[in-house]
Amino acid sequence: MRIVYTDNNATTKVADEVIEEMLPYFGQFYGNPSSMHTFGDQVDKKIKQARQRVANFINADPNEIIFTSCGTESDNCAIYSALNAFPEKKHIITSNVEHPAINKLYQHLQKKKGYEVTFVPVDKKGLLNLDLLYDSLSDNTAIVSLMWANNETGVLFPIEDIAKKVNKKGILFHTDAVQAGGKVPIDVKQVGVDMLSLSGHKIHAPKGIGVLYVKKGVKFSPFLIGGHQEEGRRGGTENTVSIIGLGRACELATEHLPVMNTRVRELRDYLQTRLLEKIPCSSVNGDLDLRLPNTLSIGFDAVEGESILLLLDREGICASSGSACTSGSLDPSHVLMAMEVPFKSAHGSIRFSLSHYNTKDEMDIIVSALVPAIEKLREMSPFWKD
Amino acid sequence: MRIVYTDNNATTKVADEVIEEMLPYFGQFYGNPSSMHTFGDQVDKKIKQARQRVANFINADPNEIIFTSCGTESDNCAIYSALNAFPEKKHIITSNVEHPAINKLYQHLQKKKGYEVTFVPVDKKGLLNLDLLYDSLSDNTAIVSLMWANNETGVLFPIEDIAKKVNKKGILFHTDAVQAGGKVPIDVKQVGVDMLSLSGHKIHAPKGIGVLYVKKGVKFSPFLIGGHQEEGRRGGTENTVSIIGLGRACELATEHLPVMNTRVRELRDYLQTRLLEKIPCSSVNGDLDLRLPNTLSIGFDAVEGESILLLLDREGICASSGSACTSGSLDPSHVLMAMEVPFKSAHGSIRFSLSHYNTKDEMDIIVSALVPAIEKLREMSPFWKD
Amino acid sequence: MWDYTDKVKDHFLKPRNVGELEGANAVGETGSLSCGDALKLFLKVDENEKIVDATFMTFGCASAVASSSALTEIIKGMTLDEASKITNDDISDYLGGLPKEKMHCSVMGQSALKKAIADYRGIQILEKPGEMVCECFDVTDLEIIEAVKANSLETTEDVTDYLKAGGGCGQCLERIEEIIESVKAKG
Amino acid sequence: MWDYTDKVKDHFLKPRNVGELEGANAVGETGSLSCGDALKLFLKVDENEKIVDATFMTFGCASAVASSSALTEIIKGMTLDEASKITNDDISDYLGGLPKEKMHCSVMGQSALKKAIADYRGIQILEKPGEMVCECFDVTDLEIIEAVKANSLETTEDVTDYLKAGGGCGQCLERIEEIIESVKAKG
Ligand SMILES: Cc1ncc(COP(=O)(O)O)c(C=O)c1O
Ligand SMILES: Cc1ncc(COP(=O)(O)O)c(C=O)c1O
Ligand code: FES
Ligand code: FES
Repeated sequence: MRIVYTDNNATTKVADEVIEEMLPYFGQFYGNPSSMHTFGDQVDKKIKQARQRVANFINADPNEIIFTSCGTESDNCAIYSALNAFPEKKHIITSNVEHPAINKLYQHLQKKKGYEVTFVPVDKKGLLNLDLLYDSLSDNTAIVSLMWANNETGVLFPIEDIAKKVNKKGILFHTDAVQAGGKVPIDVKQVGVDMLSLSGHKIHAPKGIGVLYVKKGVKFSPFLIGGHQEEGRRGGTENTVSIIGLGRACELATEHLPVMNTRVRELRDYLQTRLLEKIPCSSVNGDLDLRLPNTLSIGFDAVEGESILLLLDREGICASSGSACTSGSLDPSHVLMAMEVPFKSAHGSIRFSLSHYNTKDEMDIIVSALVPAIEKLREMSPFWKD
Repeated sequence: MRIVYTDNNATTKVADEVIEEMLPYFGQFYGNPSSMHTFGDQVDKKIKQARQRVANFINADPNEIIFTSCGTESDNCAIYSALNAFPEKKHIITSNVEHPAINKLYQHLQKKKGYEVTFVPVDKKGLLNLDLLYDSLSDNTAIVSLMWANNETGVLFPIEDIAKKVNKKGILFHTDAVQAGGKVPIDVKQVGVDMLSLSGHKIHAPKGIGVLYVKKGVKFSPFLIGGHQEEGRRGGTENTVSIIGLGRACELATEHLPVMNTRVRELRDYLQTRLLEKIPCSSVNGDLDLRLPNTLSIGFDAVEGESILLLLDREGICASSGSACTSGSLDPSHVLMAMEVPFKSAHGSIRFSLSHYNTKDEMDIIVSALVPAIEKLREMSPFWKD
Repeated sequence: MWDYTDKVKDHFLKPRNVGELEGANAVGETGSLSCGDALKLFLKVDENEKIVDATFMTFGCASAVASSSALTEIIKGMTLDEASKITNDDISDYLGGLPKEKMHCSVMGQSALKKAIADYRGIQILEKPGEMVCECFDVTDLEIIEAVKANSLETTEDVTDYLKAGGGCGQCLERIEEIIESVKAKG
Repeated sequence: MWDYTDKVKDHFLKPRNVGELEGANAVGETGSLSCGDALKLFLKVDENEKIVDATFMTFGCASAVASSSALTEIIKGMTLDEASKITNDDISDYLGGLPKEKMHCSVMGQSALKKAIADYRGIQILEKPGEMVCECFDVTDLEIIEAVKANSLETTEDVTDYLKAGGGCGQCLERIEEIIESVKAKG
């Protein structure tokens, strides 16, 4: 069956160019980059190249790039590093719509480690309450962590403005840019964040590789303790193949950025317009403008997300409801709840997230499949006629 | 140039069979295993298969297997989990010849977190002082972590006996089996350890994938906090491709285990005999019997390791001095120092570590290259004539 | 993703007996919009207390739909006495099993049926007191506290053995552990 | 692995002036077996204090051998006064640069030369007091403490700017930071 893949915020296809770049490093150039022989050294050189490519992608210096095993590790590492840098500070700040890699970690720190946590709320459009954020900054604040783009709705936070204000108070600022990478331009020098997380598998590199950018001069303490890899900032033999792949993926992401903002955005807008037109009682979640160009979160009243997804699945269409991480839970996504999306449409919210591989044709397939699916489910819903 | 790769304790070639198994999961079946669509679900099924294969490899149950990003993460995770399980216990035990993933972590816990640490010493053959180990067990001990096989010398610790004694006192026992995997049989049910670490890239899977085995019933707390992956025991999107590769590598490792103990052991012994014969004032580090079949650590008086390695490198021979992790340091490996190997031969110690890909022919190439190299260096050494 | 049996898939894609039932003389409702799962069961019961027709309307996931559909098929033709013995396991068995994360869907079916029967007989069912802890098996905190005290239960596994609670999706295990510990703390 | 220049590789693989020098009238030794690096420098100095021949014996890594070899080439033909001005940078420059982790090898050359000259002139060189902190640049804890106090240095970067210490392999940075903090603590 033809697959229509519109779940790119969950994960992406590894690009052919990336596979090609990686392949020789499995069975042919498999040396350990730390080794005292040319065979390992050539891998080390290739990793240096990859580090430079990743640095270029976000306008950082290569030695500001630490390779990690995923976005989650980057996020965890950033927060723990900040807490170690300021052991006397016991207050930390984030939003109430973060990915579990930050949200669950903050909850853990609150419940088990005695930290005072401010979860800054968002409004109905998913935009951050900046007044509350700035009011909560204090001398006791160790770190502020806010996502650049929301994985479920695509809503963007004004990271550059926030970074300036937070830095002015001498407080560390981290941003989870896992969903922003490859979709909006990132320039760390301009934005001035202290730390920034990326994940490879959201930008057509493999799963299981991440990046933590740490600004020069920001005190850092390692999360994984072991060998001297990553200049002593992360123990563990380097994931050479994936690092090399990520380097190439970053180059490609830069190339494709204009396409994201034009063709992909048009596709998303086309899909959005058609669905709103054809399906009554449907509504877009999140601000329409301050939003990633590839993401559409749309709620359908009186029906439930899993059922919709399974009907789409039968037509080969891949999408998601809430984040790919919510499993077994009956609660609708914490992001939509934070935005006070009514239960009626929150439960029936579907996220379509596109990439440059998508076509208009595919958008039409989605519309044709979704219209009867929603109809069918509404027919059996006790809440539809109300 | 022909490469003679005898640095398999540093890292290994990814087996062709493993590459073949992995390849379709980059660009073809790239779905997220957590997704609500068949496209992601087929990856989930493949990961289940891999988990079963890894479990079979060490005779565990699949739900006792947690995939991590490397051996170092497995080690760190095991120790932190134990400390979280017993927050009131402030004493931890290990040996003085562990890999930095344990050694540096214990030092960190000692220096920065107020833990009392017992580093149980080894004797001149690298064998653990069991009396001192057992004497140091106390009600205050949170965890004992001891490596199954030493990465530099290949010396084996009697893990089964130790696990029994430690368990009898109700103390958690972790073993770093990163170097044991694929070289000696591992049966967790028989050995009875609570936690055990493995790393993929030592057994012909890619770098950047590890395993932490956690015995059913052992209280566990996650190290990486985030999504619900690995049944809530490790956040972060699964490194699908490498997990799938690791599953296959575990099958292959089981197949090759007999070869390790026969042909590979014979090659190692042949190399050892020839070198001792041809090069005066050379000596093997570590117990000759209680040793991995693939490892030879051999010291040459009055010469320095890096110089030897570079001369070997010119002949395409890959080996290592100390661990691949010691970089920039003038100190000889902490393992050889702990064994009280005299400086005279410690600095000139080289580790050859074989795999089933090696041939007798290659052993002869090593001997022919090493004999004149040592001679040349000794001629210019101020310590040779003494 | 869930491993749904072919039976579950079939009942989800082609649900039997969907819609309001004209002339229904017994209705049972359970769940709510906020829960993400809701079922409205309609029965037509004849003078011999035999269920001559049954339909449903469901809001929820695939297994909620399939469980509802299965339930109506199972009970059609039964007397109310027979139907009142139907348990969630019967529904799950009929479908060839449900993923453990989805056991609560069959519980929902059982609960709607109980309410419909009570509705017919004019009995009022009291809401269980306490706070819901295990949605999968419909167990409240008060029930858990009682069981823990009465049987000196020590672990979440003990609680699951006694009450089923926690034996489904596992979402409630942390809460169960908290309850055990608070009971222990109070001695 | 180190990025050695072709010059370093060449001097490692084909070292010039290896061996004991017959008739040497000045010898300088530095390093030791335990250090992992040691150099013995032999000079033949004529009546005009001109170095007419120089050889070395080295135990150590490739850059130690190359630095020694380079040193002998540099100083042959120099007067002792000229030679005494040779610094580790001159050795490193001659080789087209050394990896920062290996700067200490050139320092070792400079130090052996100083000792050989002192040997010829019959001067005794006192061991520097204190404990070695930075092997790369031969800096002791006492020197660092003094610099930190005198100039109110705050960070390891400050120390590196003043004393070079820490600007090589970086192994000593942690120790330098400890020293700064202990000075600060004592006020
Ligand atoms: C004994 C031992 N433990 C742990 C590790 C760490 O494994 P990794 O490099 O996968 O983090 C290694 C190898 O590097 C090792 O030899
Ligand atoms: C915003 C955000 N942060 C963090 C992550 C975690 O990244 P990873 O899955 O690589 O750990 C994700 C995606 O899963 C994400 O969308
Ligand atoms: S809520 Fe699912 S097992 Fe209790
Ligand atoms: S010891 Fe290398 S820079 Fe100080």
